[in-house]
Amino acid sequence: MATESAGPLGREELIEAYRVMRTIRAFEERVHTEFGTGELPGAVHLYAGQEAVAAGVCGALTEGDYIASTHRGHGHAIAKGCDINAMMRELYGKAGGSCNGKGGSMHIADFERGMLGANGVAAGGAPLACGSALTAKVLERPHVSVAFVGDGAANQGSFAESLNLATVWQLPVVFVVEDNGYAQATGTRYHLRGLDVARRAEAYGMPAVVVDGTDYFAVRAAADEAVKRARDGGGPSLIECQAGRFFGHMEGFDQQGYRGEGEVERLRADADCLVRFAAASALSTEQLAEVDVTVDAAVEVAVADAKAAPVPELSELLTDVYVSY
Amino acid sequence: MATESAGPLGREELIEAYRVMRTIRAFEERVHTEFGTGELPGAVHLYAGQEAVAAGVCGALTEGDYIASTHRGHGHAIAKGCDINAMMRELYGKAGGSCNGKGGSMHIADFERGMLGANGVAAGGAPLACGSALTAKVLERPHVSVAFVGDGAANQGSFAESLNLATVWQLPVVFVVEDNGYAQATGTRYHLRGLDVARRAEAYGMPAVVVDGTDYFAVRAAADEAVKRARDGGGPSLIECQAGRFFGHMEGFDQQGYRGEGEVERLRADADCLVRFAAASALSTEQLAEVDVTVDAAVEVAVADAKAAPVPELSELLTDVYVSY
Amino acid sequence: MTQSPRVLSYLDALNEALALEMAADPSVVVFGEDNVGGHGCDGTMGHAWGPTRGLHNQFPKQIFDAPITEAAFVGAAVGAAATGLRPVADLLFVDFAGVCFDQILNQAAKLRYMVGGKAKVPMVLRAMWGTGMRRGAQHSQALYSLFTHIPGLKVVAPSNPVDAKGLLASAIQDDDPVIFFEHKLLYFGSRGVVPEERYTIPIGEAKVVREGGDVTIVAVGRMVNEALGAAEKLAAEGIQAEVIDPRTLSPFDFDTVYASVEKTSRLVVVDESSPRCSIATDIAGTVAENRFASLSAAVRTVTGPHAPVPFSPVLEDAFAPNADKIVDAVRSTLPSSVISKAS
Amino acid sequence: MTQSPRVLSYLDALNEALALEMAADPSVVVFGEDNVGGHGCDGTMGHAWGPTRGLHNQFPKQIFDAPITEAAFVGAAVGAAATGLRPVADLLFVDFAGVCFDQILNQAAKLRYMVGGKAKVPMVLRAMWGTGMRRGAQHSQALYSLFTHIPGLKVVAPSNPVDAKGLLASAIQDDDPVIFFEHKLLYFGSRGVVPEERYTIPIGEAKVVREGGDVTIVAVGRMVNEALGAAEKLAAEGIQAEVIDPRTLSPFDFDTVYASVEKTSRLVVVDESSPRCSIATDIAGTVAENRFASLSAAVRTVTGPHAPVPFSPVLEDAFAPNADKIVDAVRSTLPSSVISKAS
Ligand SMILES: Cc1ncc(C[n+]2csc(CCOP(=O)(O)OP(=O)(O)O)c2C)c(N)n1
Ligand SMILES: Cc1ncc(C[n+]2csc(CCOP(=O)(O)OP(=O)(O)O)c2C)c(N)n1
Ligand SMILES: [Mg+2]
Ligand SMILES: [Mg+2]
Repeated sequence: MATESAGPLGREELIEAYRVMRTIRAFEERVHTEFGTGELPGAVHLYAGQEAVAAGVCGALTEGDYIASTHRGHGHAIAKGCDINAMMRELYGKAGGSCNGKGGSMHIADFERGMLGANGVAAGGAPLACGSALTAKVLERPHVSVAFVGDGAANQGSFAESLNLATVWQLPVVFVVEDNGYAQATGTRYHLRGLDVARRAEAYGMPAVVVDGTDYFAVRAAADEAVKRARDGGGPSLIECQAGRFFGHMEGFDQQGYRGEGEVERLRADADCLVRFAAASALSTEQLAEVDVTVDAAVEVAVADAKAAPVPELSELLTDVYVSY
Repeated sequence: MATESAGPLGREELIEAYRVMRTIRAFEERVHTEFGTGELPGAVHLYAGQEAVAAGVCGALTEGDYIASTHRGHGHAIAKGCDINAMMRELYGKAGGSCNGKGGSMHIADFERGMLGANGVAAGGAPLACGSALTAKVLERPHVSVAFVGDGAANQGSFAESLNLATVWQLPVVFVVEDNGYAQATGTRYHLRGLDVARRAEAYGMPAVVVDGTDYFAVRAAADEAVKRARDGGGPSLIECQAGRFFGHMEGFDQQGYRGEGEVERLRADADCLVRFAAASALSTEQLAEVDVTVDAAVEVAVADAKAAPVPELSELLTDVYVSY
Repeated sequence: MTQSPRVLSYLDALNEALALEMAADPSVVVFGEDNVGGHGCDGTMGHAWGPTRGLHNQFPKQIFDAPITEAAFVGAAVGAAATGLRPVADLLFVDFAGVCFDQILNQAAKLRYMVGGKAKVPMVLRAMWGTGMRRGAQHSQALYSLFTHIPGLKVVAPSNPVDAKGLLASAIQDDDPVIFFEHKLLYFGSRGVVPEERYTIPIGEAKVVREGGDVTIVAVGRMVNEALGAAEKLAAEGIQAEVIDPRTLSPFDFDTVYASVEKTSRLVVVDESSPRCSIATDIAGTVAENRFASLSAAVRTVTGPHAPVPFSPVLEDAFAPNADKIVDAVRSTLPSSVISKAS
Repeated sequence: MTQSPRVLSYLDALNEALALEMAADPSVVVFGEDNVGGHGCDGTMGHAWGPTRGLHNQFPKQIFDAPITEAAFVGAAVGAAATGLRPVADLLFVDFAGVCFDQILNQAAKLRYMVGGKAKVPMVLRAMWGTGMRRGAQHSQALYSLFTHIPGLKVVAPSNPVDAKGLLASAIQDDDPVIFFEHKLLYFGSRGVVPEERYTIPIGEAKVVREGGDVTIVAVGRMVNEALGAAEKLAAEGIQAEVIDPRTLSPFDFDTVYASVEKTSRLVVVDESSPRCSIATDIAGTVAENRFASLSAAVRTVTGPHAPVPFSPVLEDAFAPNADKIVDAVRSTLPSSVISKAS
């Protein structure tokens, strides 16, 4: 495991990293509250607790790089620079949403920012990221692709095939496995038999590391290395990040009774990536507080805007099926 | 790698092992000749060269055990005790074939002998073998299941998922990967990057070994161990067997131009499992010759019988779609 | 039954069927992701959400969780079925058939035929389907048309708790592979008096859920209720619609539809899926082939559009057919004299 | 063209289309298992068997082999298409769609819609289909009905070399995902005069391949030739059949079929796949809905049976429709007076 260290990041970068993580947290906590009122439709999977993974990985990327996300995609989208107003509108199914309201939480995308989309199918993003990596390779562009995959989704065949394809084609892709301990209510002790997914990647012939996913700096260091390798033509890598989720699998779905006694409380108390980051980053209380205020206000705006936004035109039902038909 | 040794097998067992391998060889060589005449229809993938794998693995099994096979399934079927007359009829699409002529080479099966079928889909047998292993486990029967999978098919997602499912459910199943160096014209150096599939199985949490697939005794020893483990409730294992195929990928399909200069000749000269077996087994020339004569005669009978057999009734087109509909 | 009638949800009716079949036959095994409901990291178990909730208490050896490996566990269901079990595998959303489609298309459906009848595959694949839950394009499909196209499969789609329980029992007892469609809006939205005892409803028998002489409406799954709603509205105009719930899509009880069309001479088919190569055009085309002479008007299909299912509630609500659209379709089959008389 | 006409096989026509499109656009990439034809263990390359044979010599950077990972490489085609390439992925047999069906159903088909039109997926998935090669149940299916059912996909199935070349070019240039069906018996069995230059044939346009006023026959892929054979036989009896090759199944050129049925008042649809929820019932049902008044007889479908494809040649030959069965179907649409007059 890489160890915690603020490393070579400058102050601006540190503040930006905190802003990203803090935005994800505020966004998710607020969505949780809003869902509770019954007004927010759909299947919403919250990312709170795992922020350092999205922020650490996307911190290593440029705007032209690609990410392919999961059903739990808000954090990845925010870290890749997606507009939270458009995202919030998307969650509410409103016009002006990231996908004009037609995708919802599970399909938020922003191709202009290299966010290829959340995905409703487990490991659905892995082959897509191989594809955007292929584009970069064939067109000789310097872009790297990242596929986020959950611990449970790592058992999907399409994920294993993607590891193989990426090594055979030597694609500039980084697989990021987010081990949050569960696939729905099923623990990794059962579905992975407690084993690291990283070992599988090695067996396919790519370098792989396991890092503490609540440690921004550890994630970032691993990502910097893997992204550099990919960008330099060194092929794929895998990073396995361990970080628990604070909420249930899906809003309104589970009571988390499958979790250990006090498990979530312990996570919030001892494994909060924001707290750990604040301590390790040596940013001042004022610097942090300034970000907090801006972020909270921005999320407030996003919610108000989304609620006030119009619903899509009914004609939207039939558009965008094809470019031409 | 396990080393060559006749080990603890008695003479009857040795003769039986030779009979099985010799039958496969004679069957395949003859099918090759018959295909050349243009009379034999269909997609026929010959097993010659890999006989020690089927024989060694199935030698470790009882009648009640199951095997799930591949598109290159004749050898597995013969080793599991299927009737070569019925098999040959099947190849010709005749009444009385293993599948009444409705399956063909790629679907030869014999459920009474635990042969769950060749399979036209790469790695198609792996999930099926997990299923028969589940049957044994749930009904508390002492049966073990074997899934044969080619090197190329080992890249299929369904195979990776089967490894995972077998470990999670601790199924009495043995995965046998037959590395014959190629998937069609694509070499393992390319599609596996020269890596052992065994490492993947270990990453999923099961014991795995690599053995020389032209060495009956090495295969048999590995199979005995893995089958015993499975039968004793110790869960799944994987055996990777390396043995080249003598013929092309499929009859009438390829000219083998993708193979190295003299590669096939070297295989036949230096890596013929029958020759190696004969030498290591210490069976006498007479004992071997007796088997040779019987086997050749049996194959002759099978071909004559198959050619003379009637085609299926036209009504068969519509039967066996369902038990009831 | 002399006791006061017992009302069950569609979800609980399915749960009861699973329990009764497991109790009656130890070779019935049930598995899928979170079918038990998790083996939490500290071993805590039993948080299933759907129709399998709580079953592990009674049947600890017959129900278990699977990792997210649909290709492996659906394929394992085929292998298990062919060797002595009666597996009931759970796909969760039918949309996930995509990741295990080979197991359905090429293994389950064809095994018996390919081996010349020398094996059978008594398995059930349960799956949630349909629009209305704001789940977006990858969690809202119907897809039964795909399975109906495939020889070797049986396809069942009950519209109410009584049928759900009886048809699931039949599916489990059936010797062929059955894809069992559970409309997610019916889980809690459909309730009915369900007999407590074990019973079956035959696969392949449609049900005339409302009699009428003017037009035949065939509707699938949740659309049965919409069709009944349409029939009410039409009745107010003096138009008597006969509503048929096929219940099973493969085999399909065309005889019941034919008999109705011979009486009414008009056919409207209501199907929540997209139109092309759908169950709607299938029924329309087959009736036009085999009962052309009975038809006095063009057949009408009422389906979702040729589009994925949108997320936004306002758009999703416009996707599926509803009673009003059905009423319009019925009107279009009637001579204008009848309609003007009615309105 | 002033030179003597050049005859190409269907297979070579496809090869030429791939070459011309790769040459014209460096973002066109071609991959699949053995599309180059192997990286032999000593590095020997280039033993592709099918339409991609030899292309790596001219386009070493644009064509490459994939391991047996259809889910990964078809999914990669989606991701590549959405980010700037025009991938042409090769499934080999369409039956293998089973192992990557999610990539087709839930990713390729839906991506554009799910993101509100902010991406496009210009990819082609090539696949061999059809009966006749004695390949058994898992290598002989049609399956185009499944893809036609799925909104977001285009489905093309040319019946001859000229169309094959022009439609493959269109498919590659098209901005939507196209499933491209190549009938394996046509590869060598269908030859024709094919222009050397780069050209396209529009997706979505049917072709009237034979004119006639008595009955409309719509036939798909290899069945076009059988339909033409039937038309010859019928012509000998004085019955003039109009034969339509839809060429594209989604979008479907219903207008051309409607126009023909308005003229002939009779429709026979010929489809090599199984009947339920097929392109055959789709066309039959849609015509019965939209041109009921034009029909003077029941629509007729001529399809394979509701069964997997058997291996045994004698059984396989009985599976697919042929000219005789089409003739019978046509006769059944005609008034008995016409038939008795004719025979
Ligand atoms: C192929 C497939 N199977 C099942 C599901 C249903 N499902 C949605 S999320 C989920 C659990 C995923 O677990 P994990 O990958 O660990 O991600 P996490 O939810 O923990 O972020 C499941 C089973 C799905 N979306 N896709
Ligand atoms: C899912 C799938 N993809 C592609 C094929 C086509 N195919 C048949 S055999 C074969 C090569 C298999 O190679 P391997 O697994 O090494 O077995 P071998 O032929 O060497 O015995 C391929 C690609 C298939 N049958 N199934
Ligand atoms: Mg997880
Ligand atoms: Mg091989």
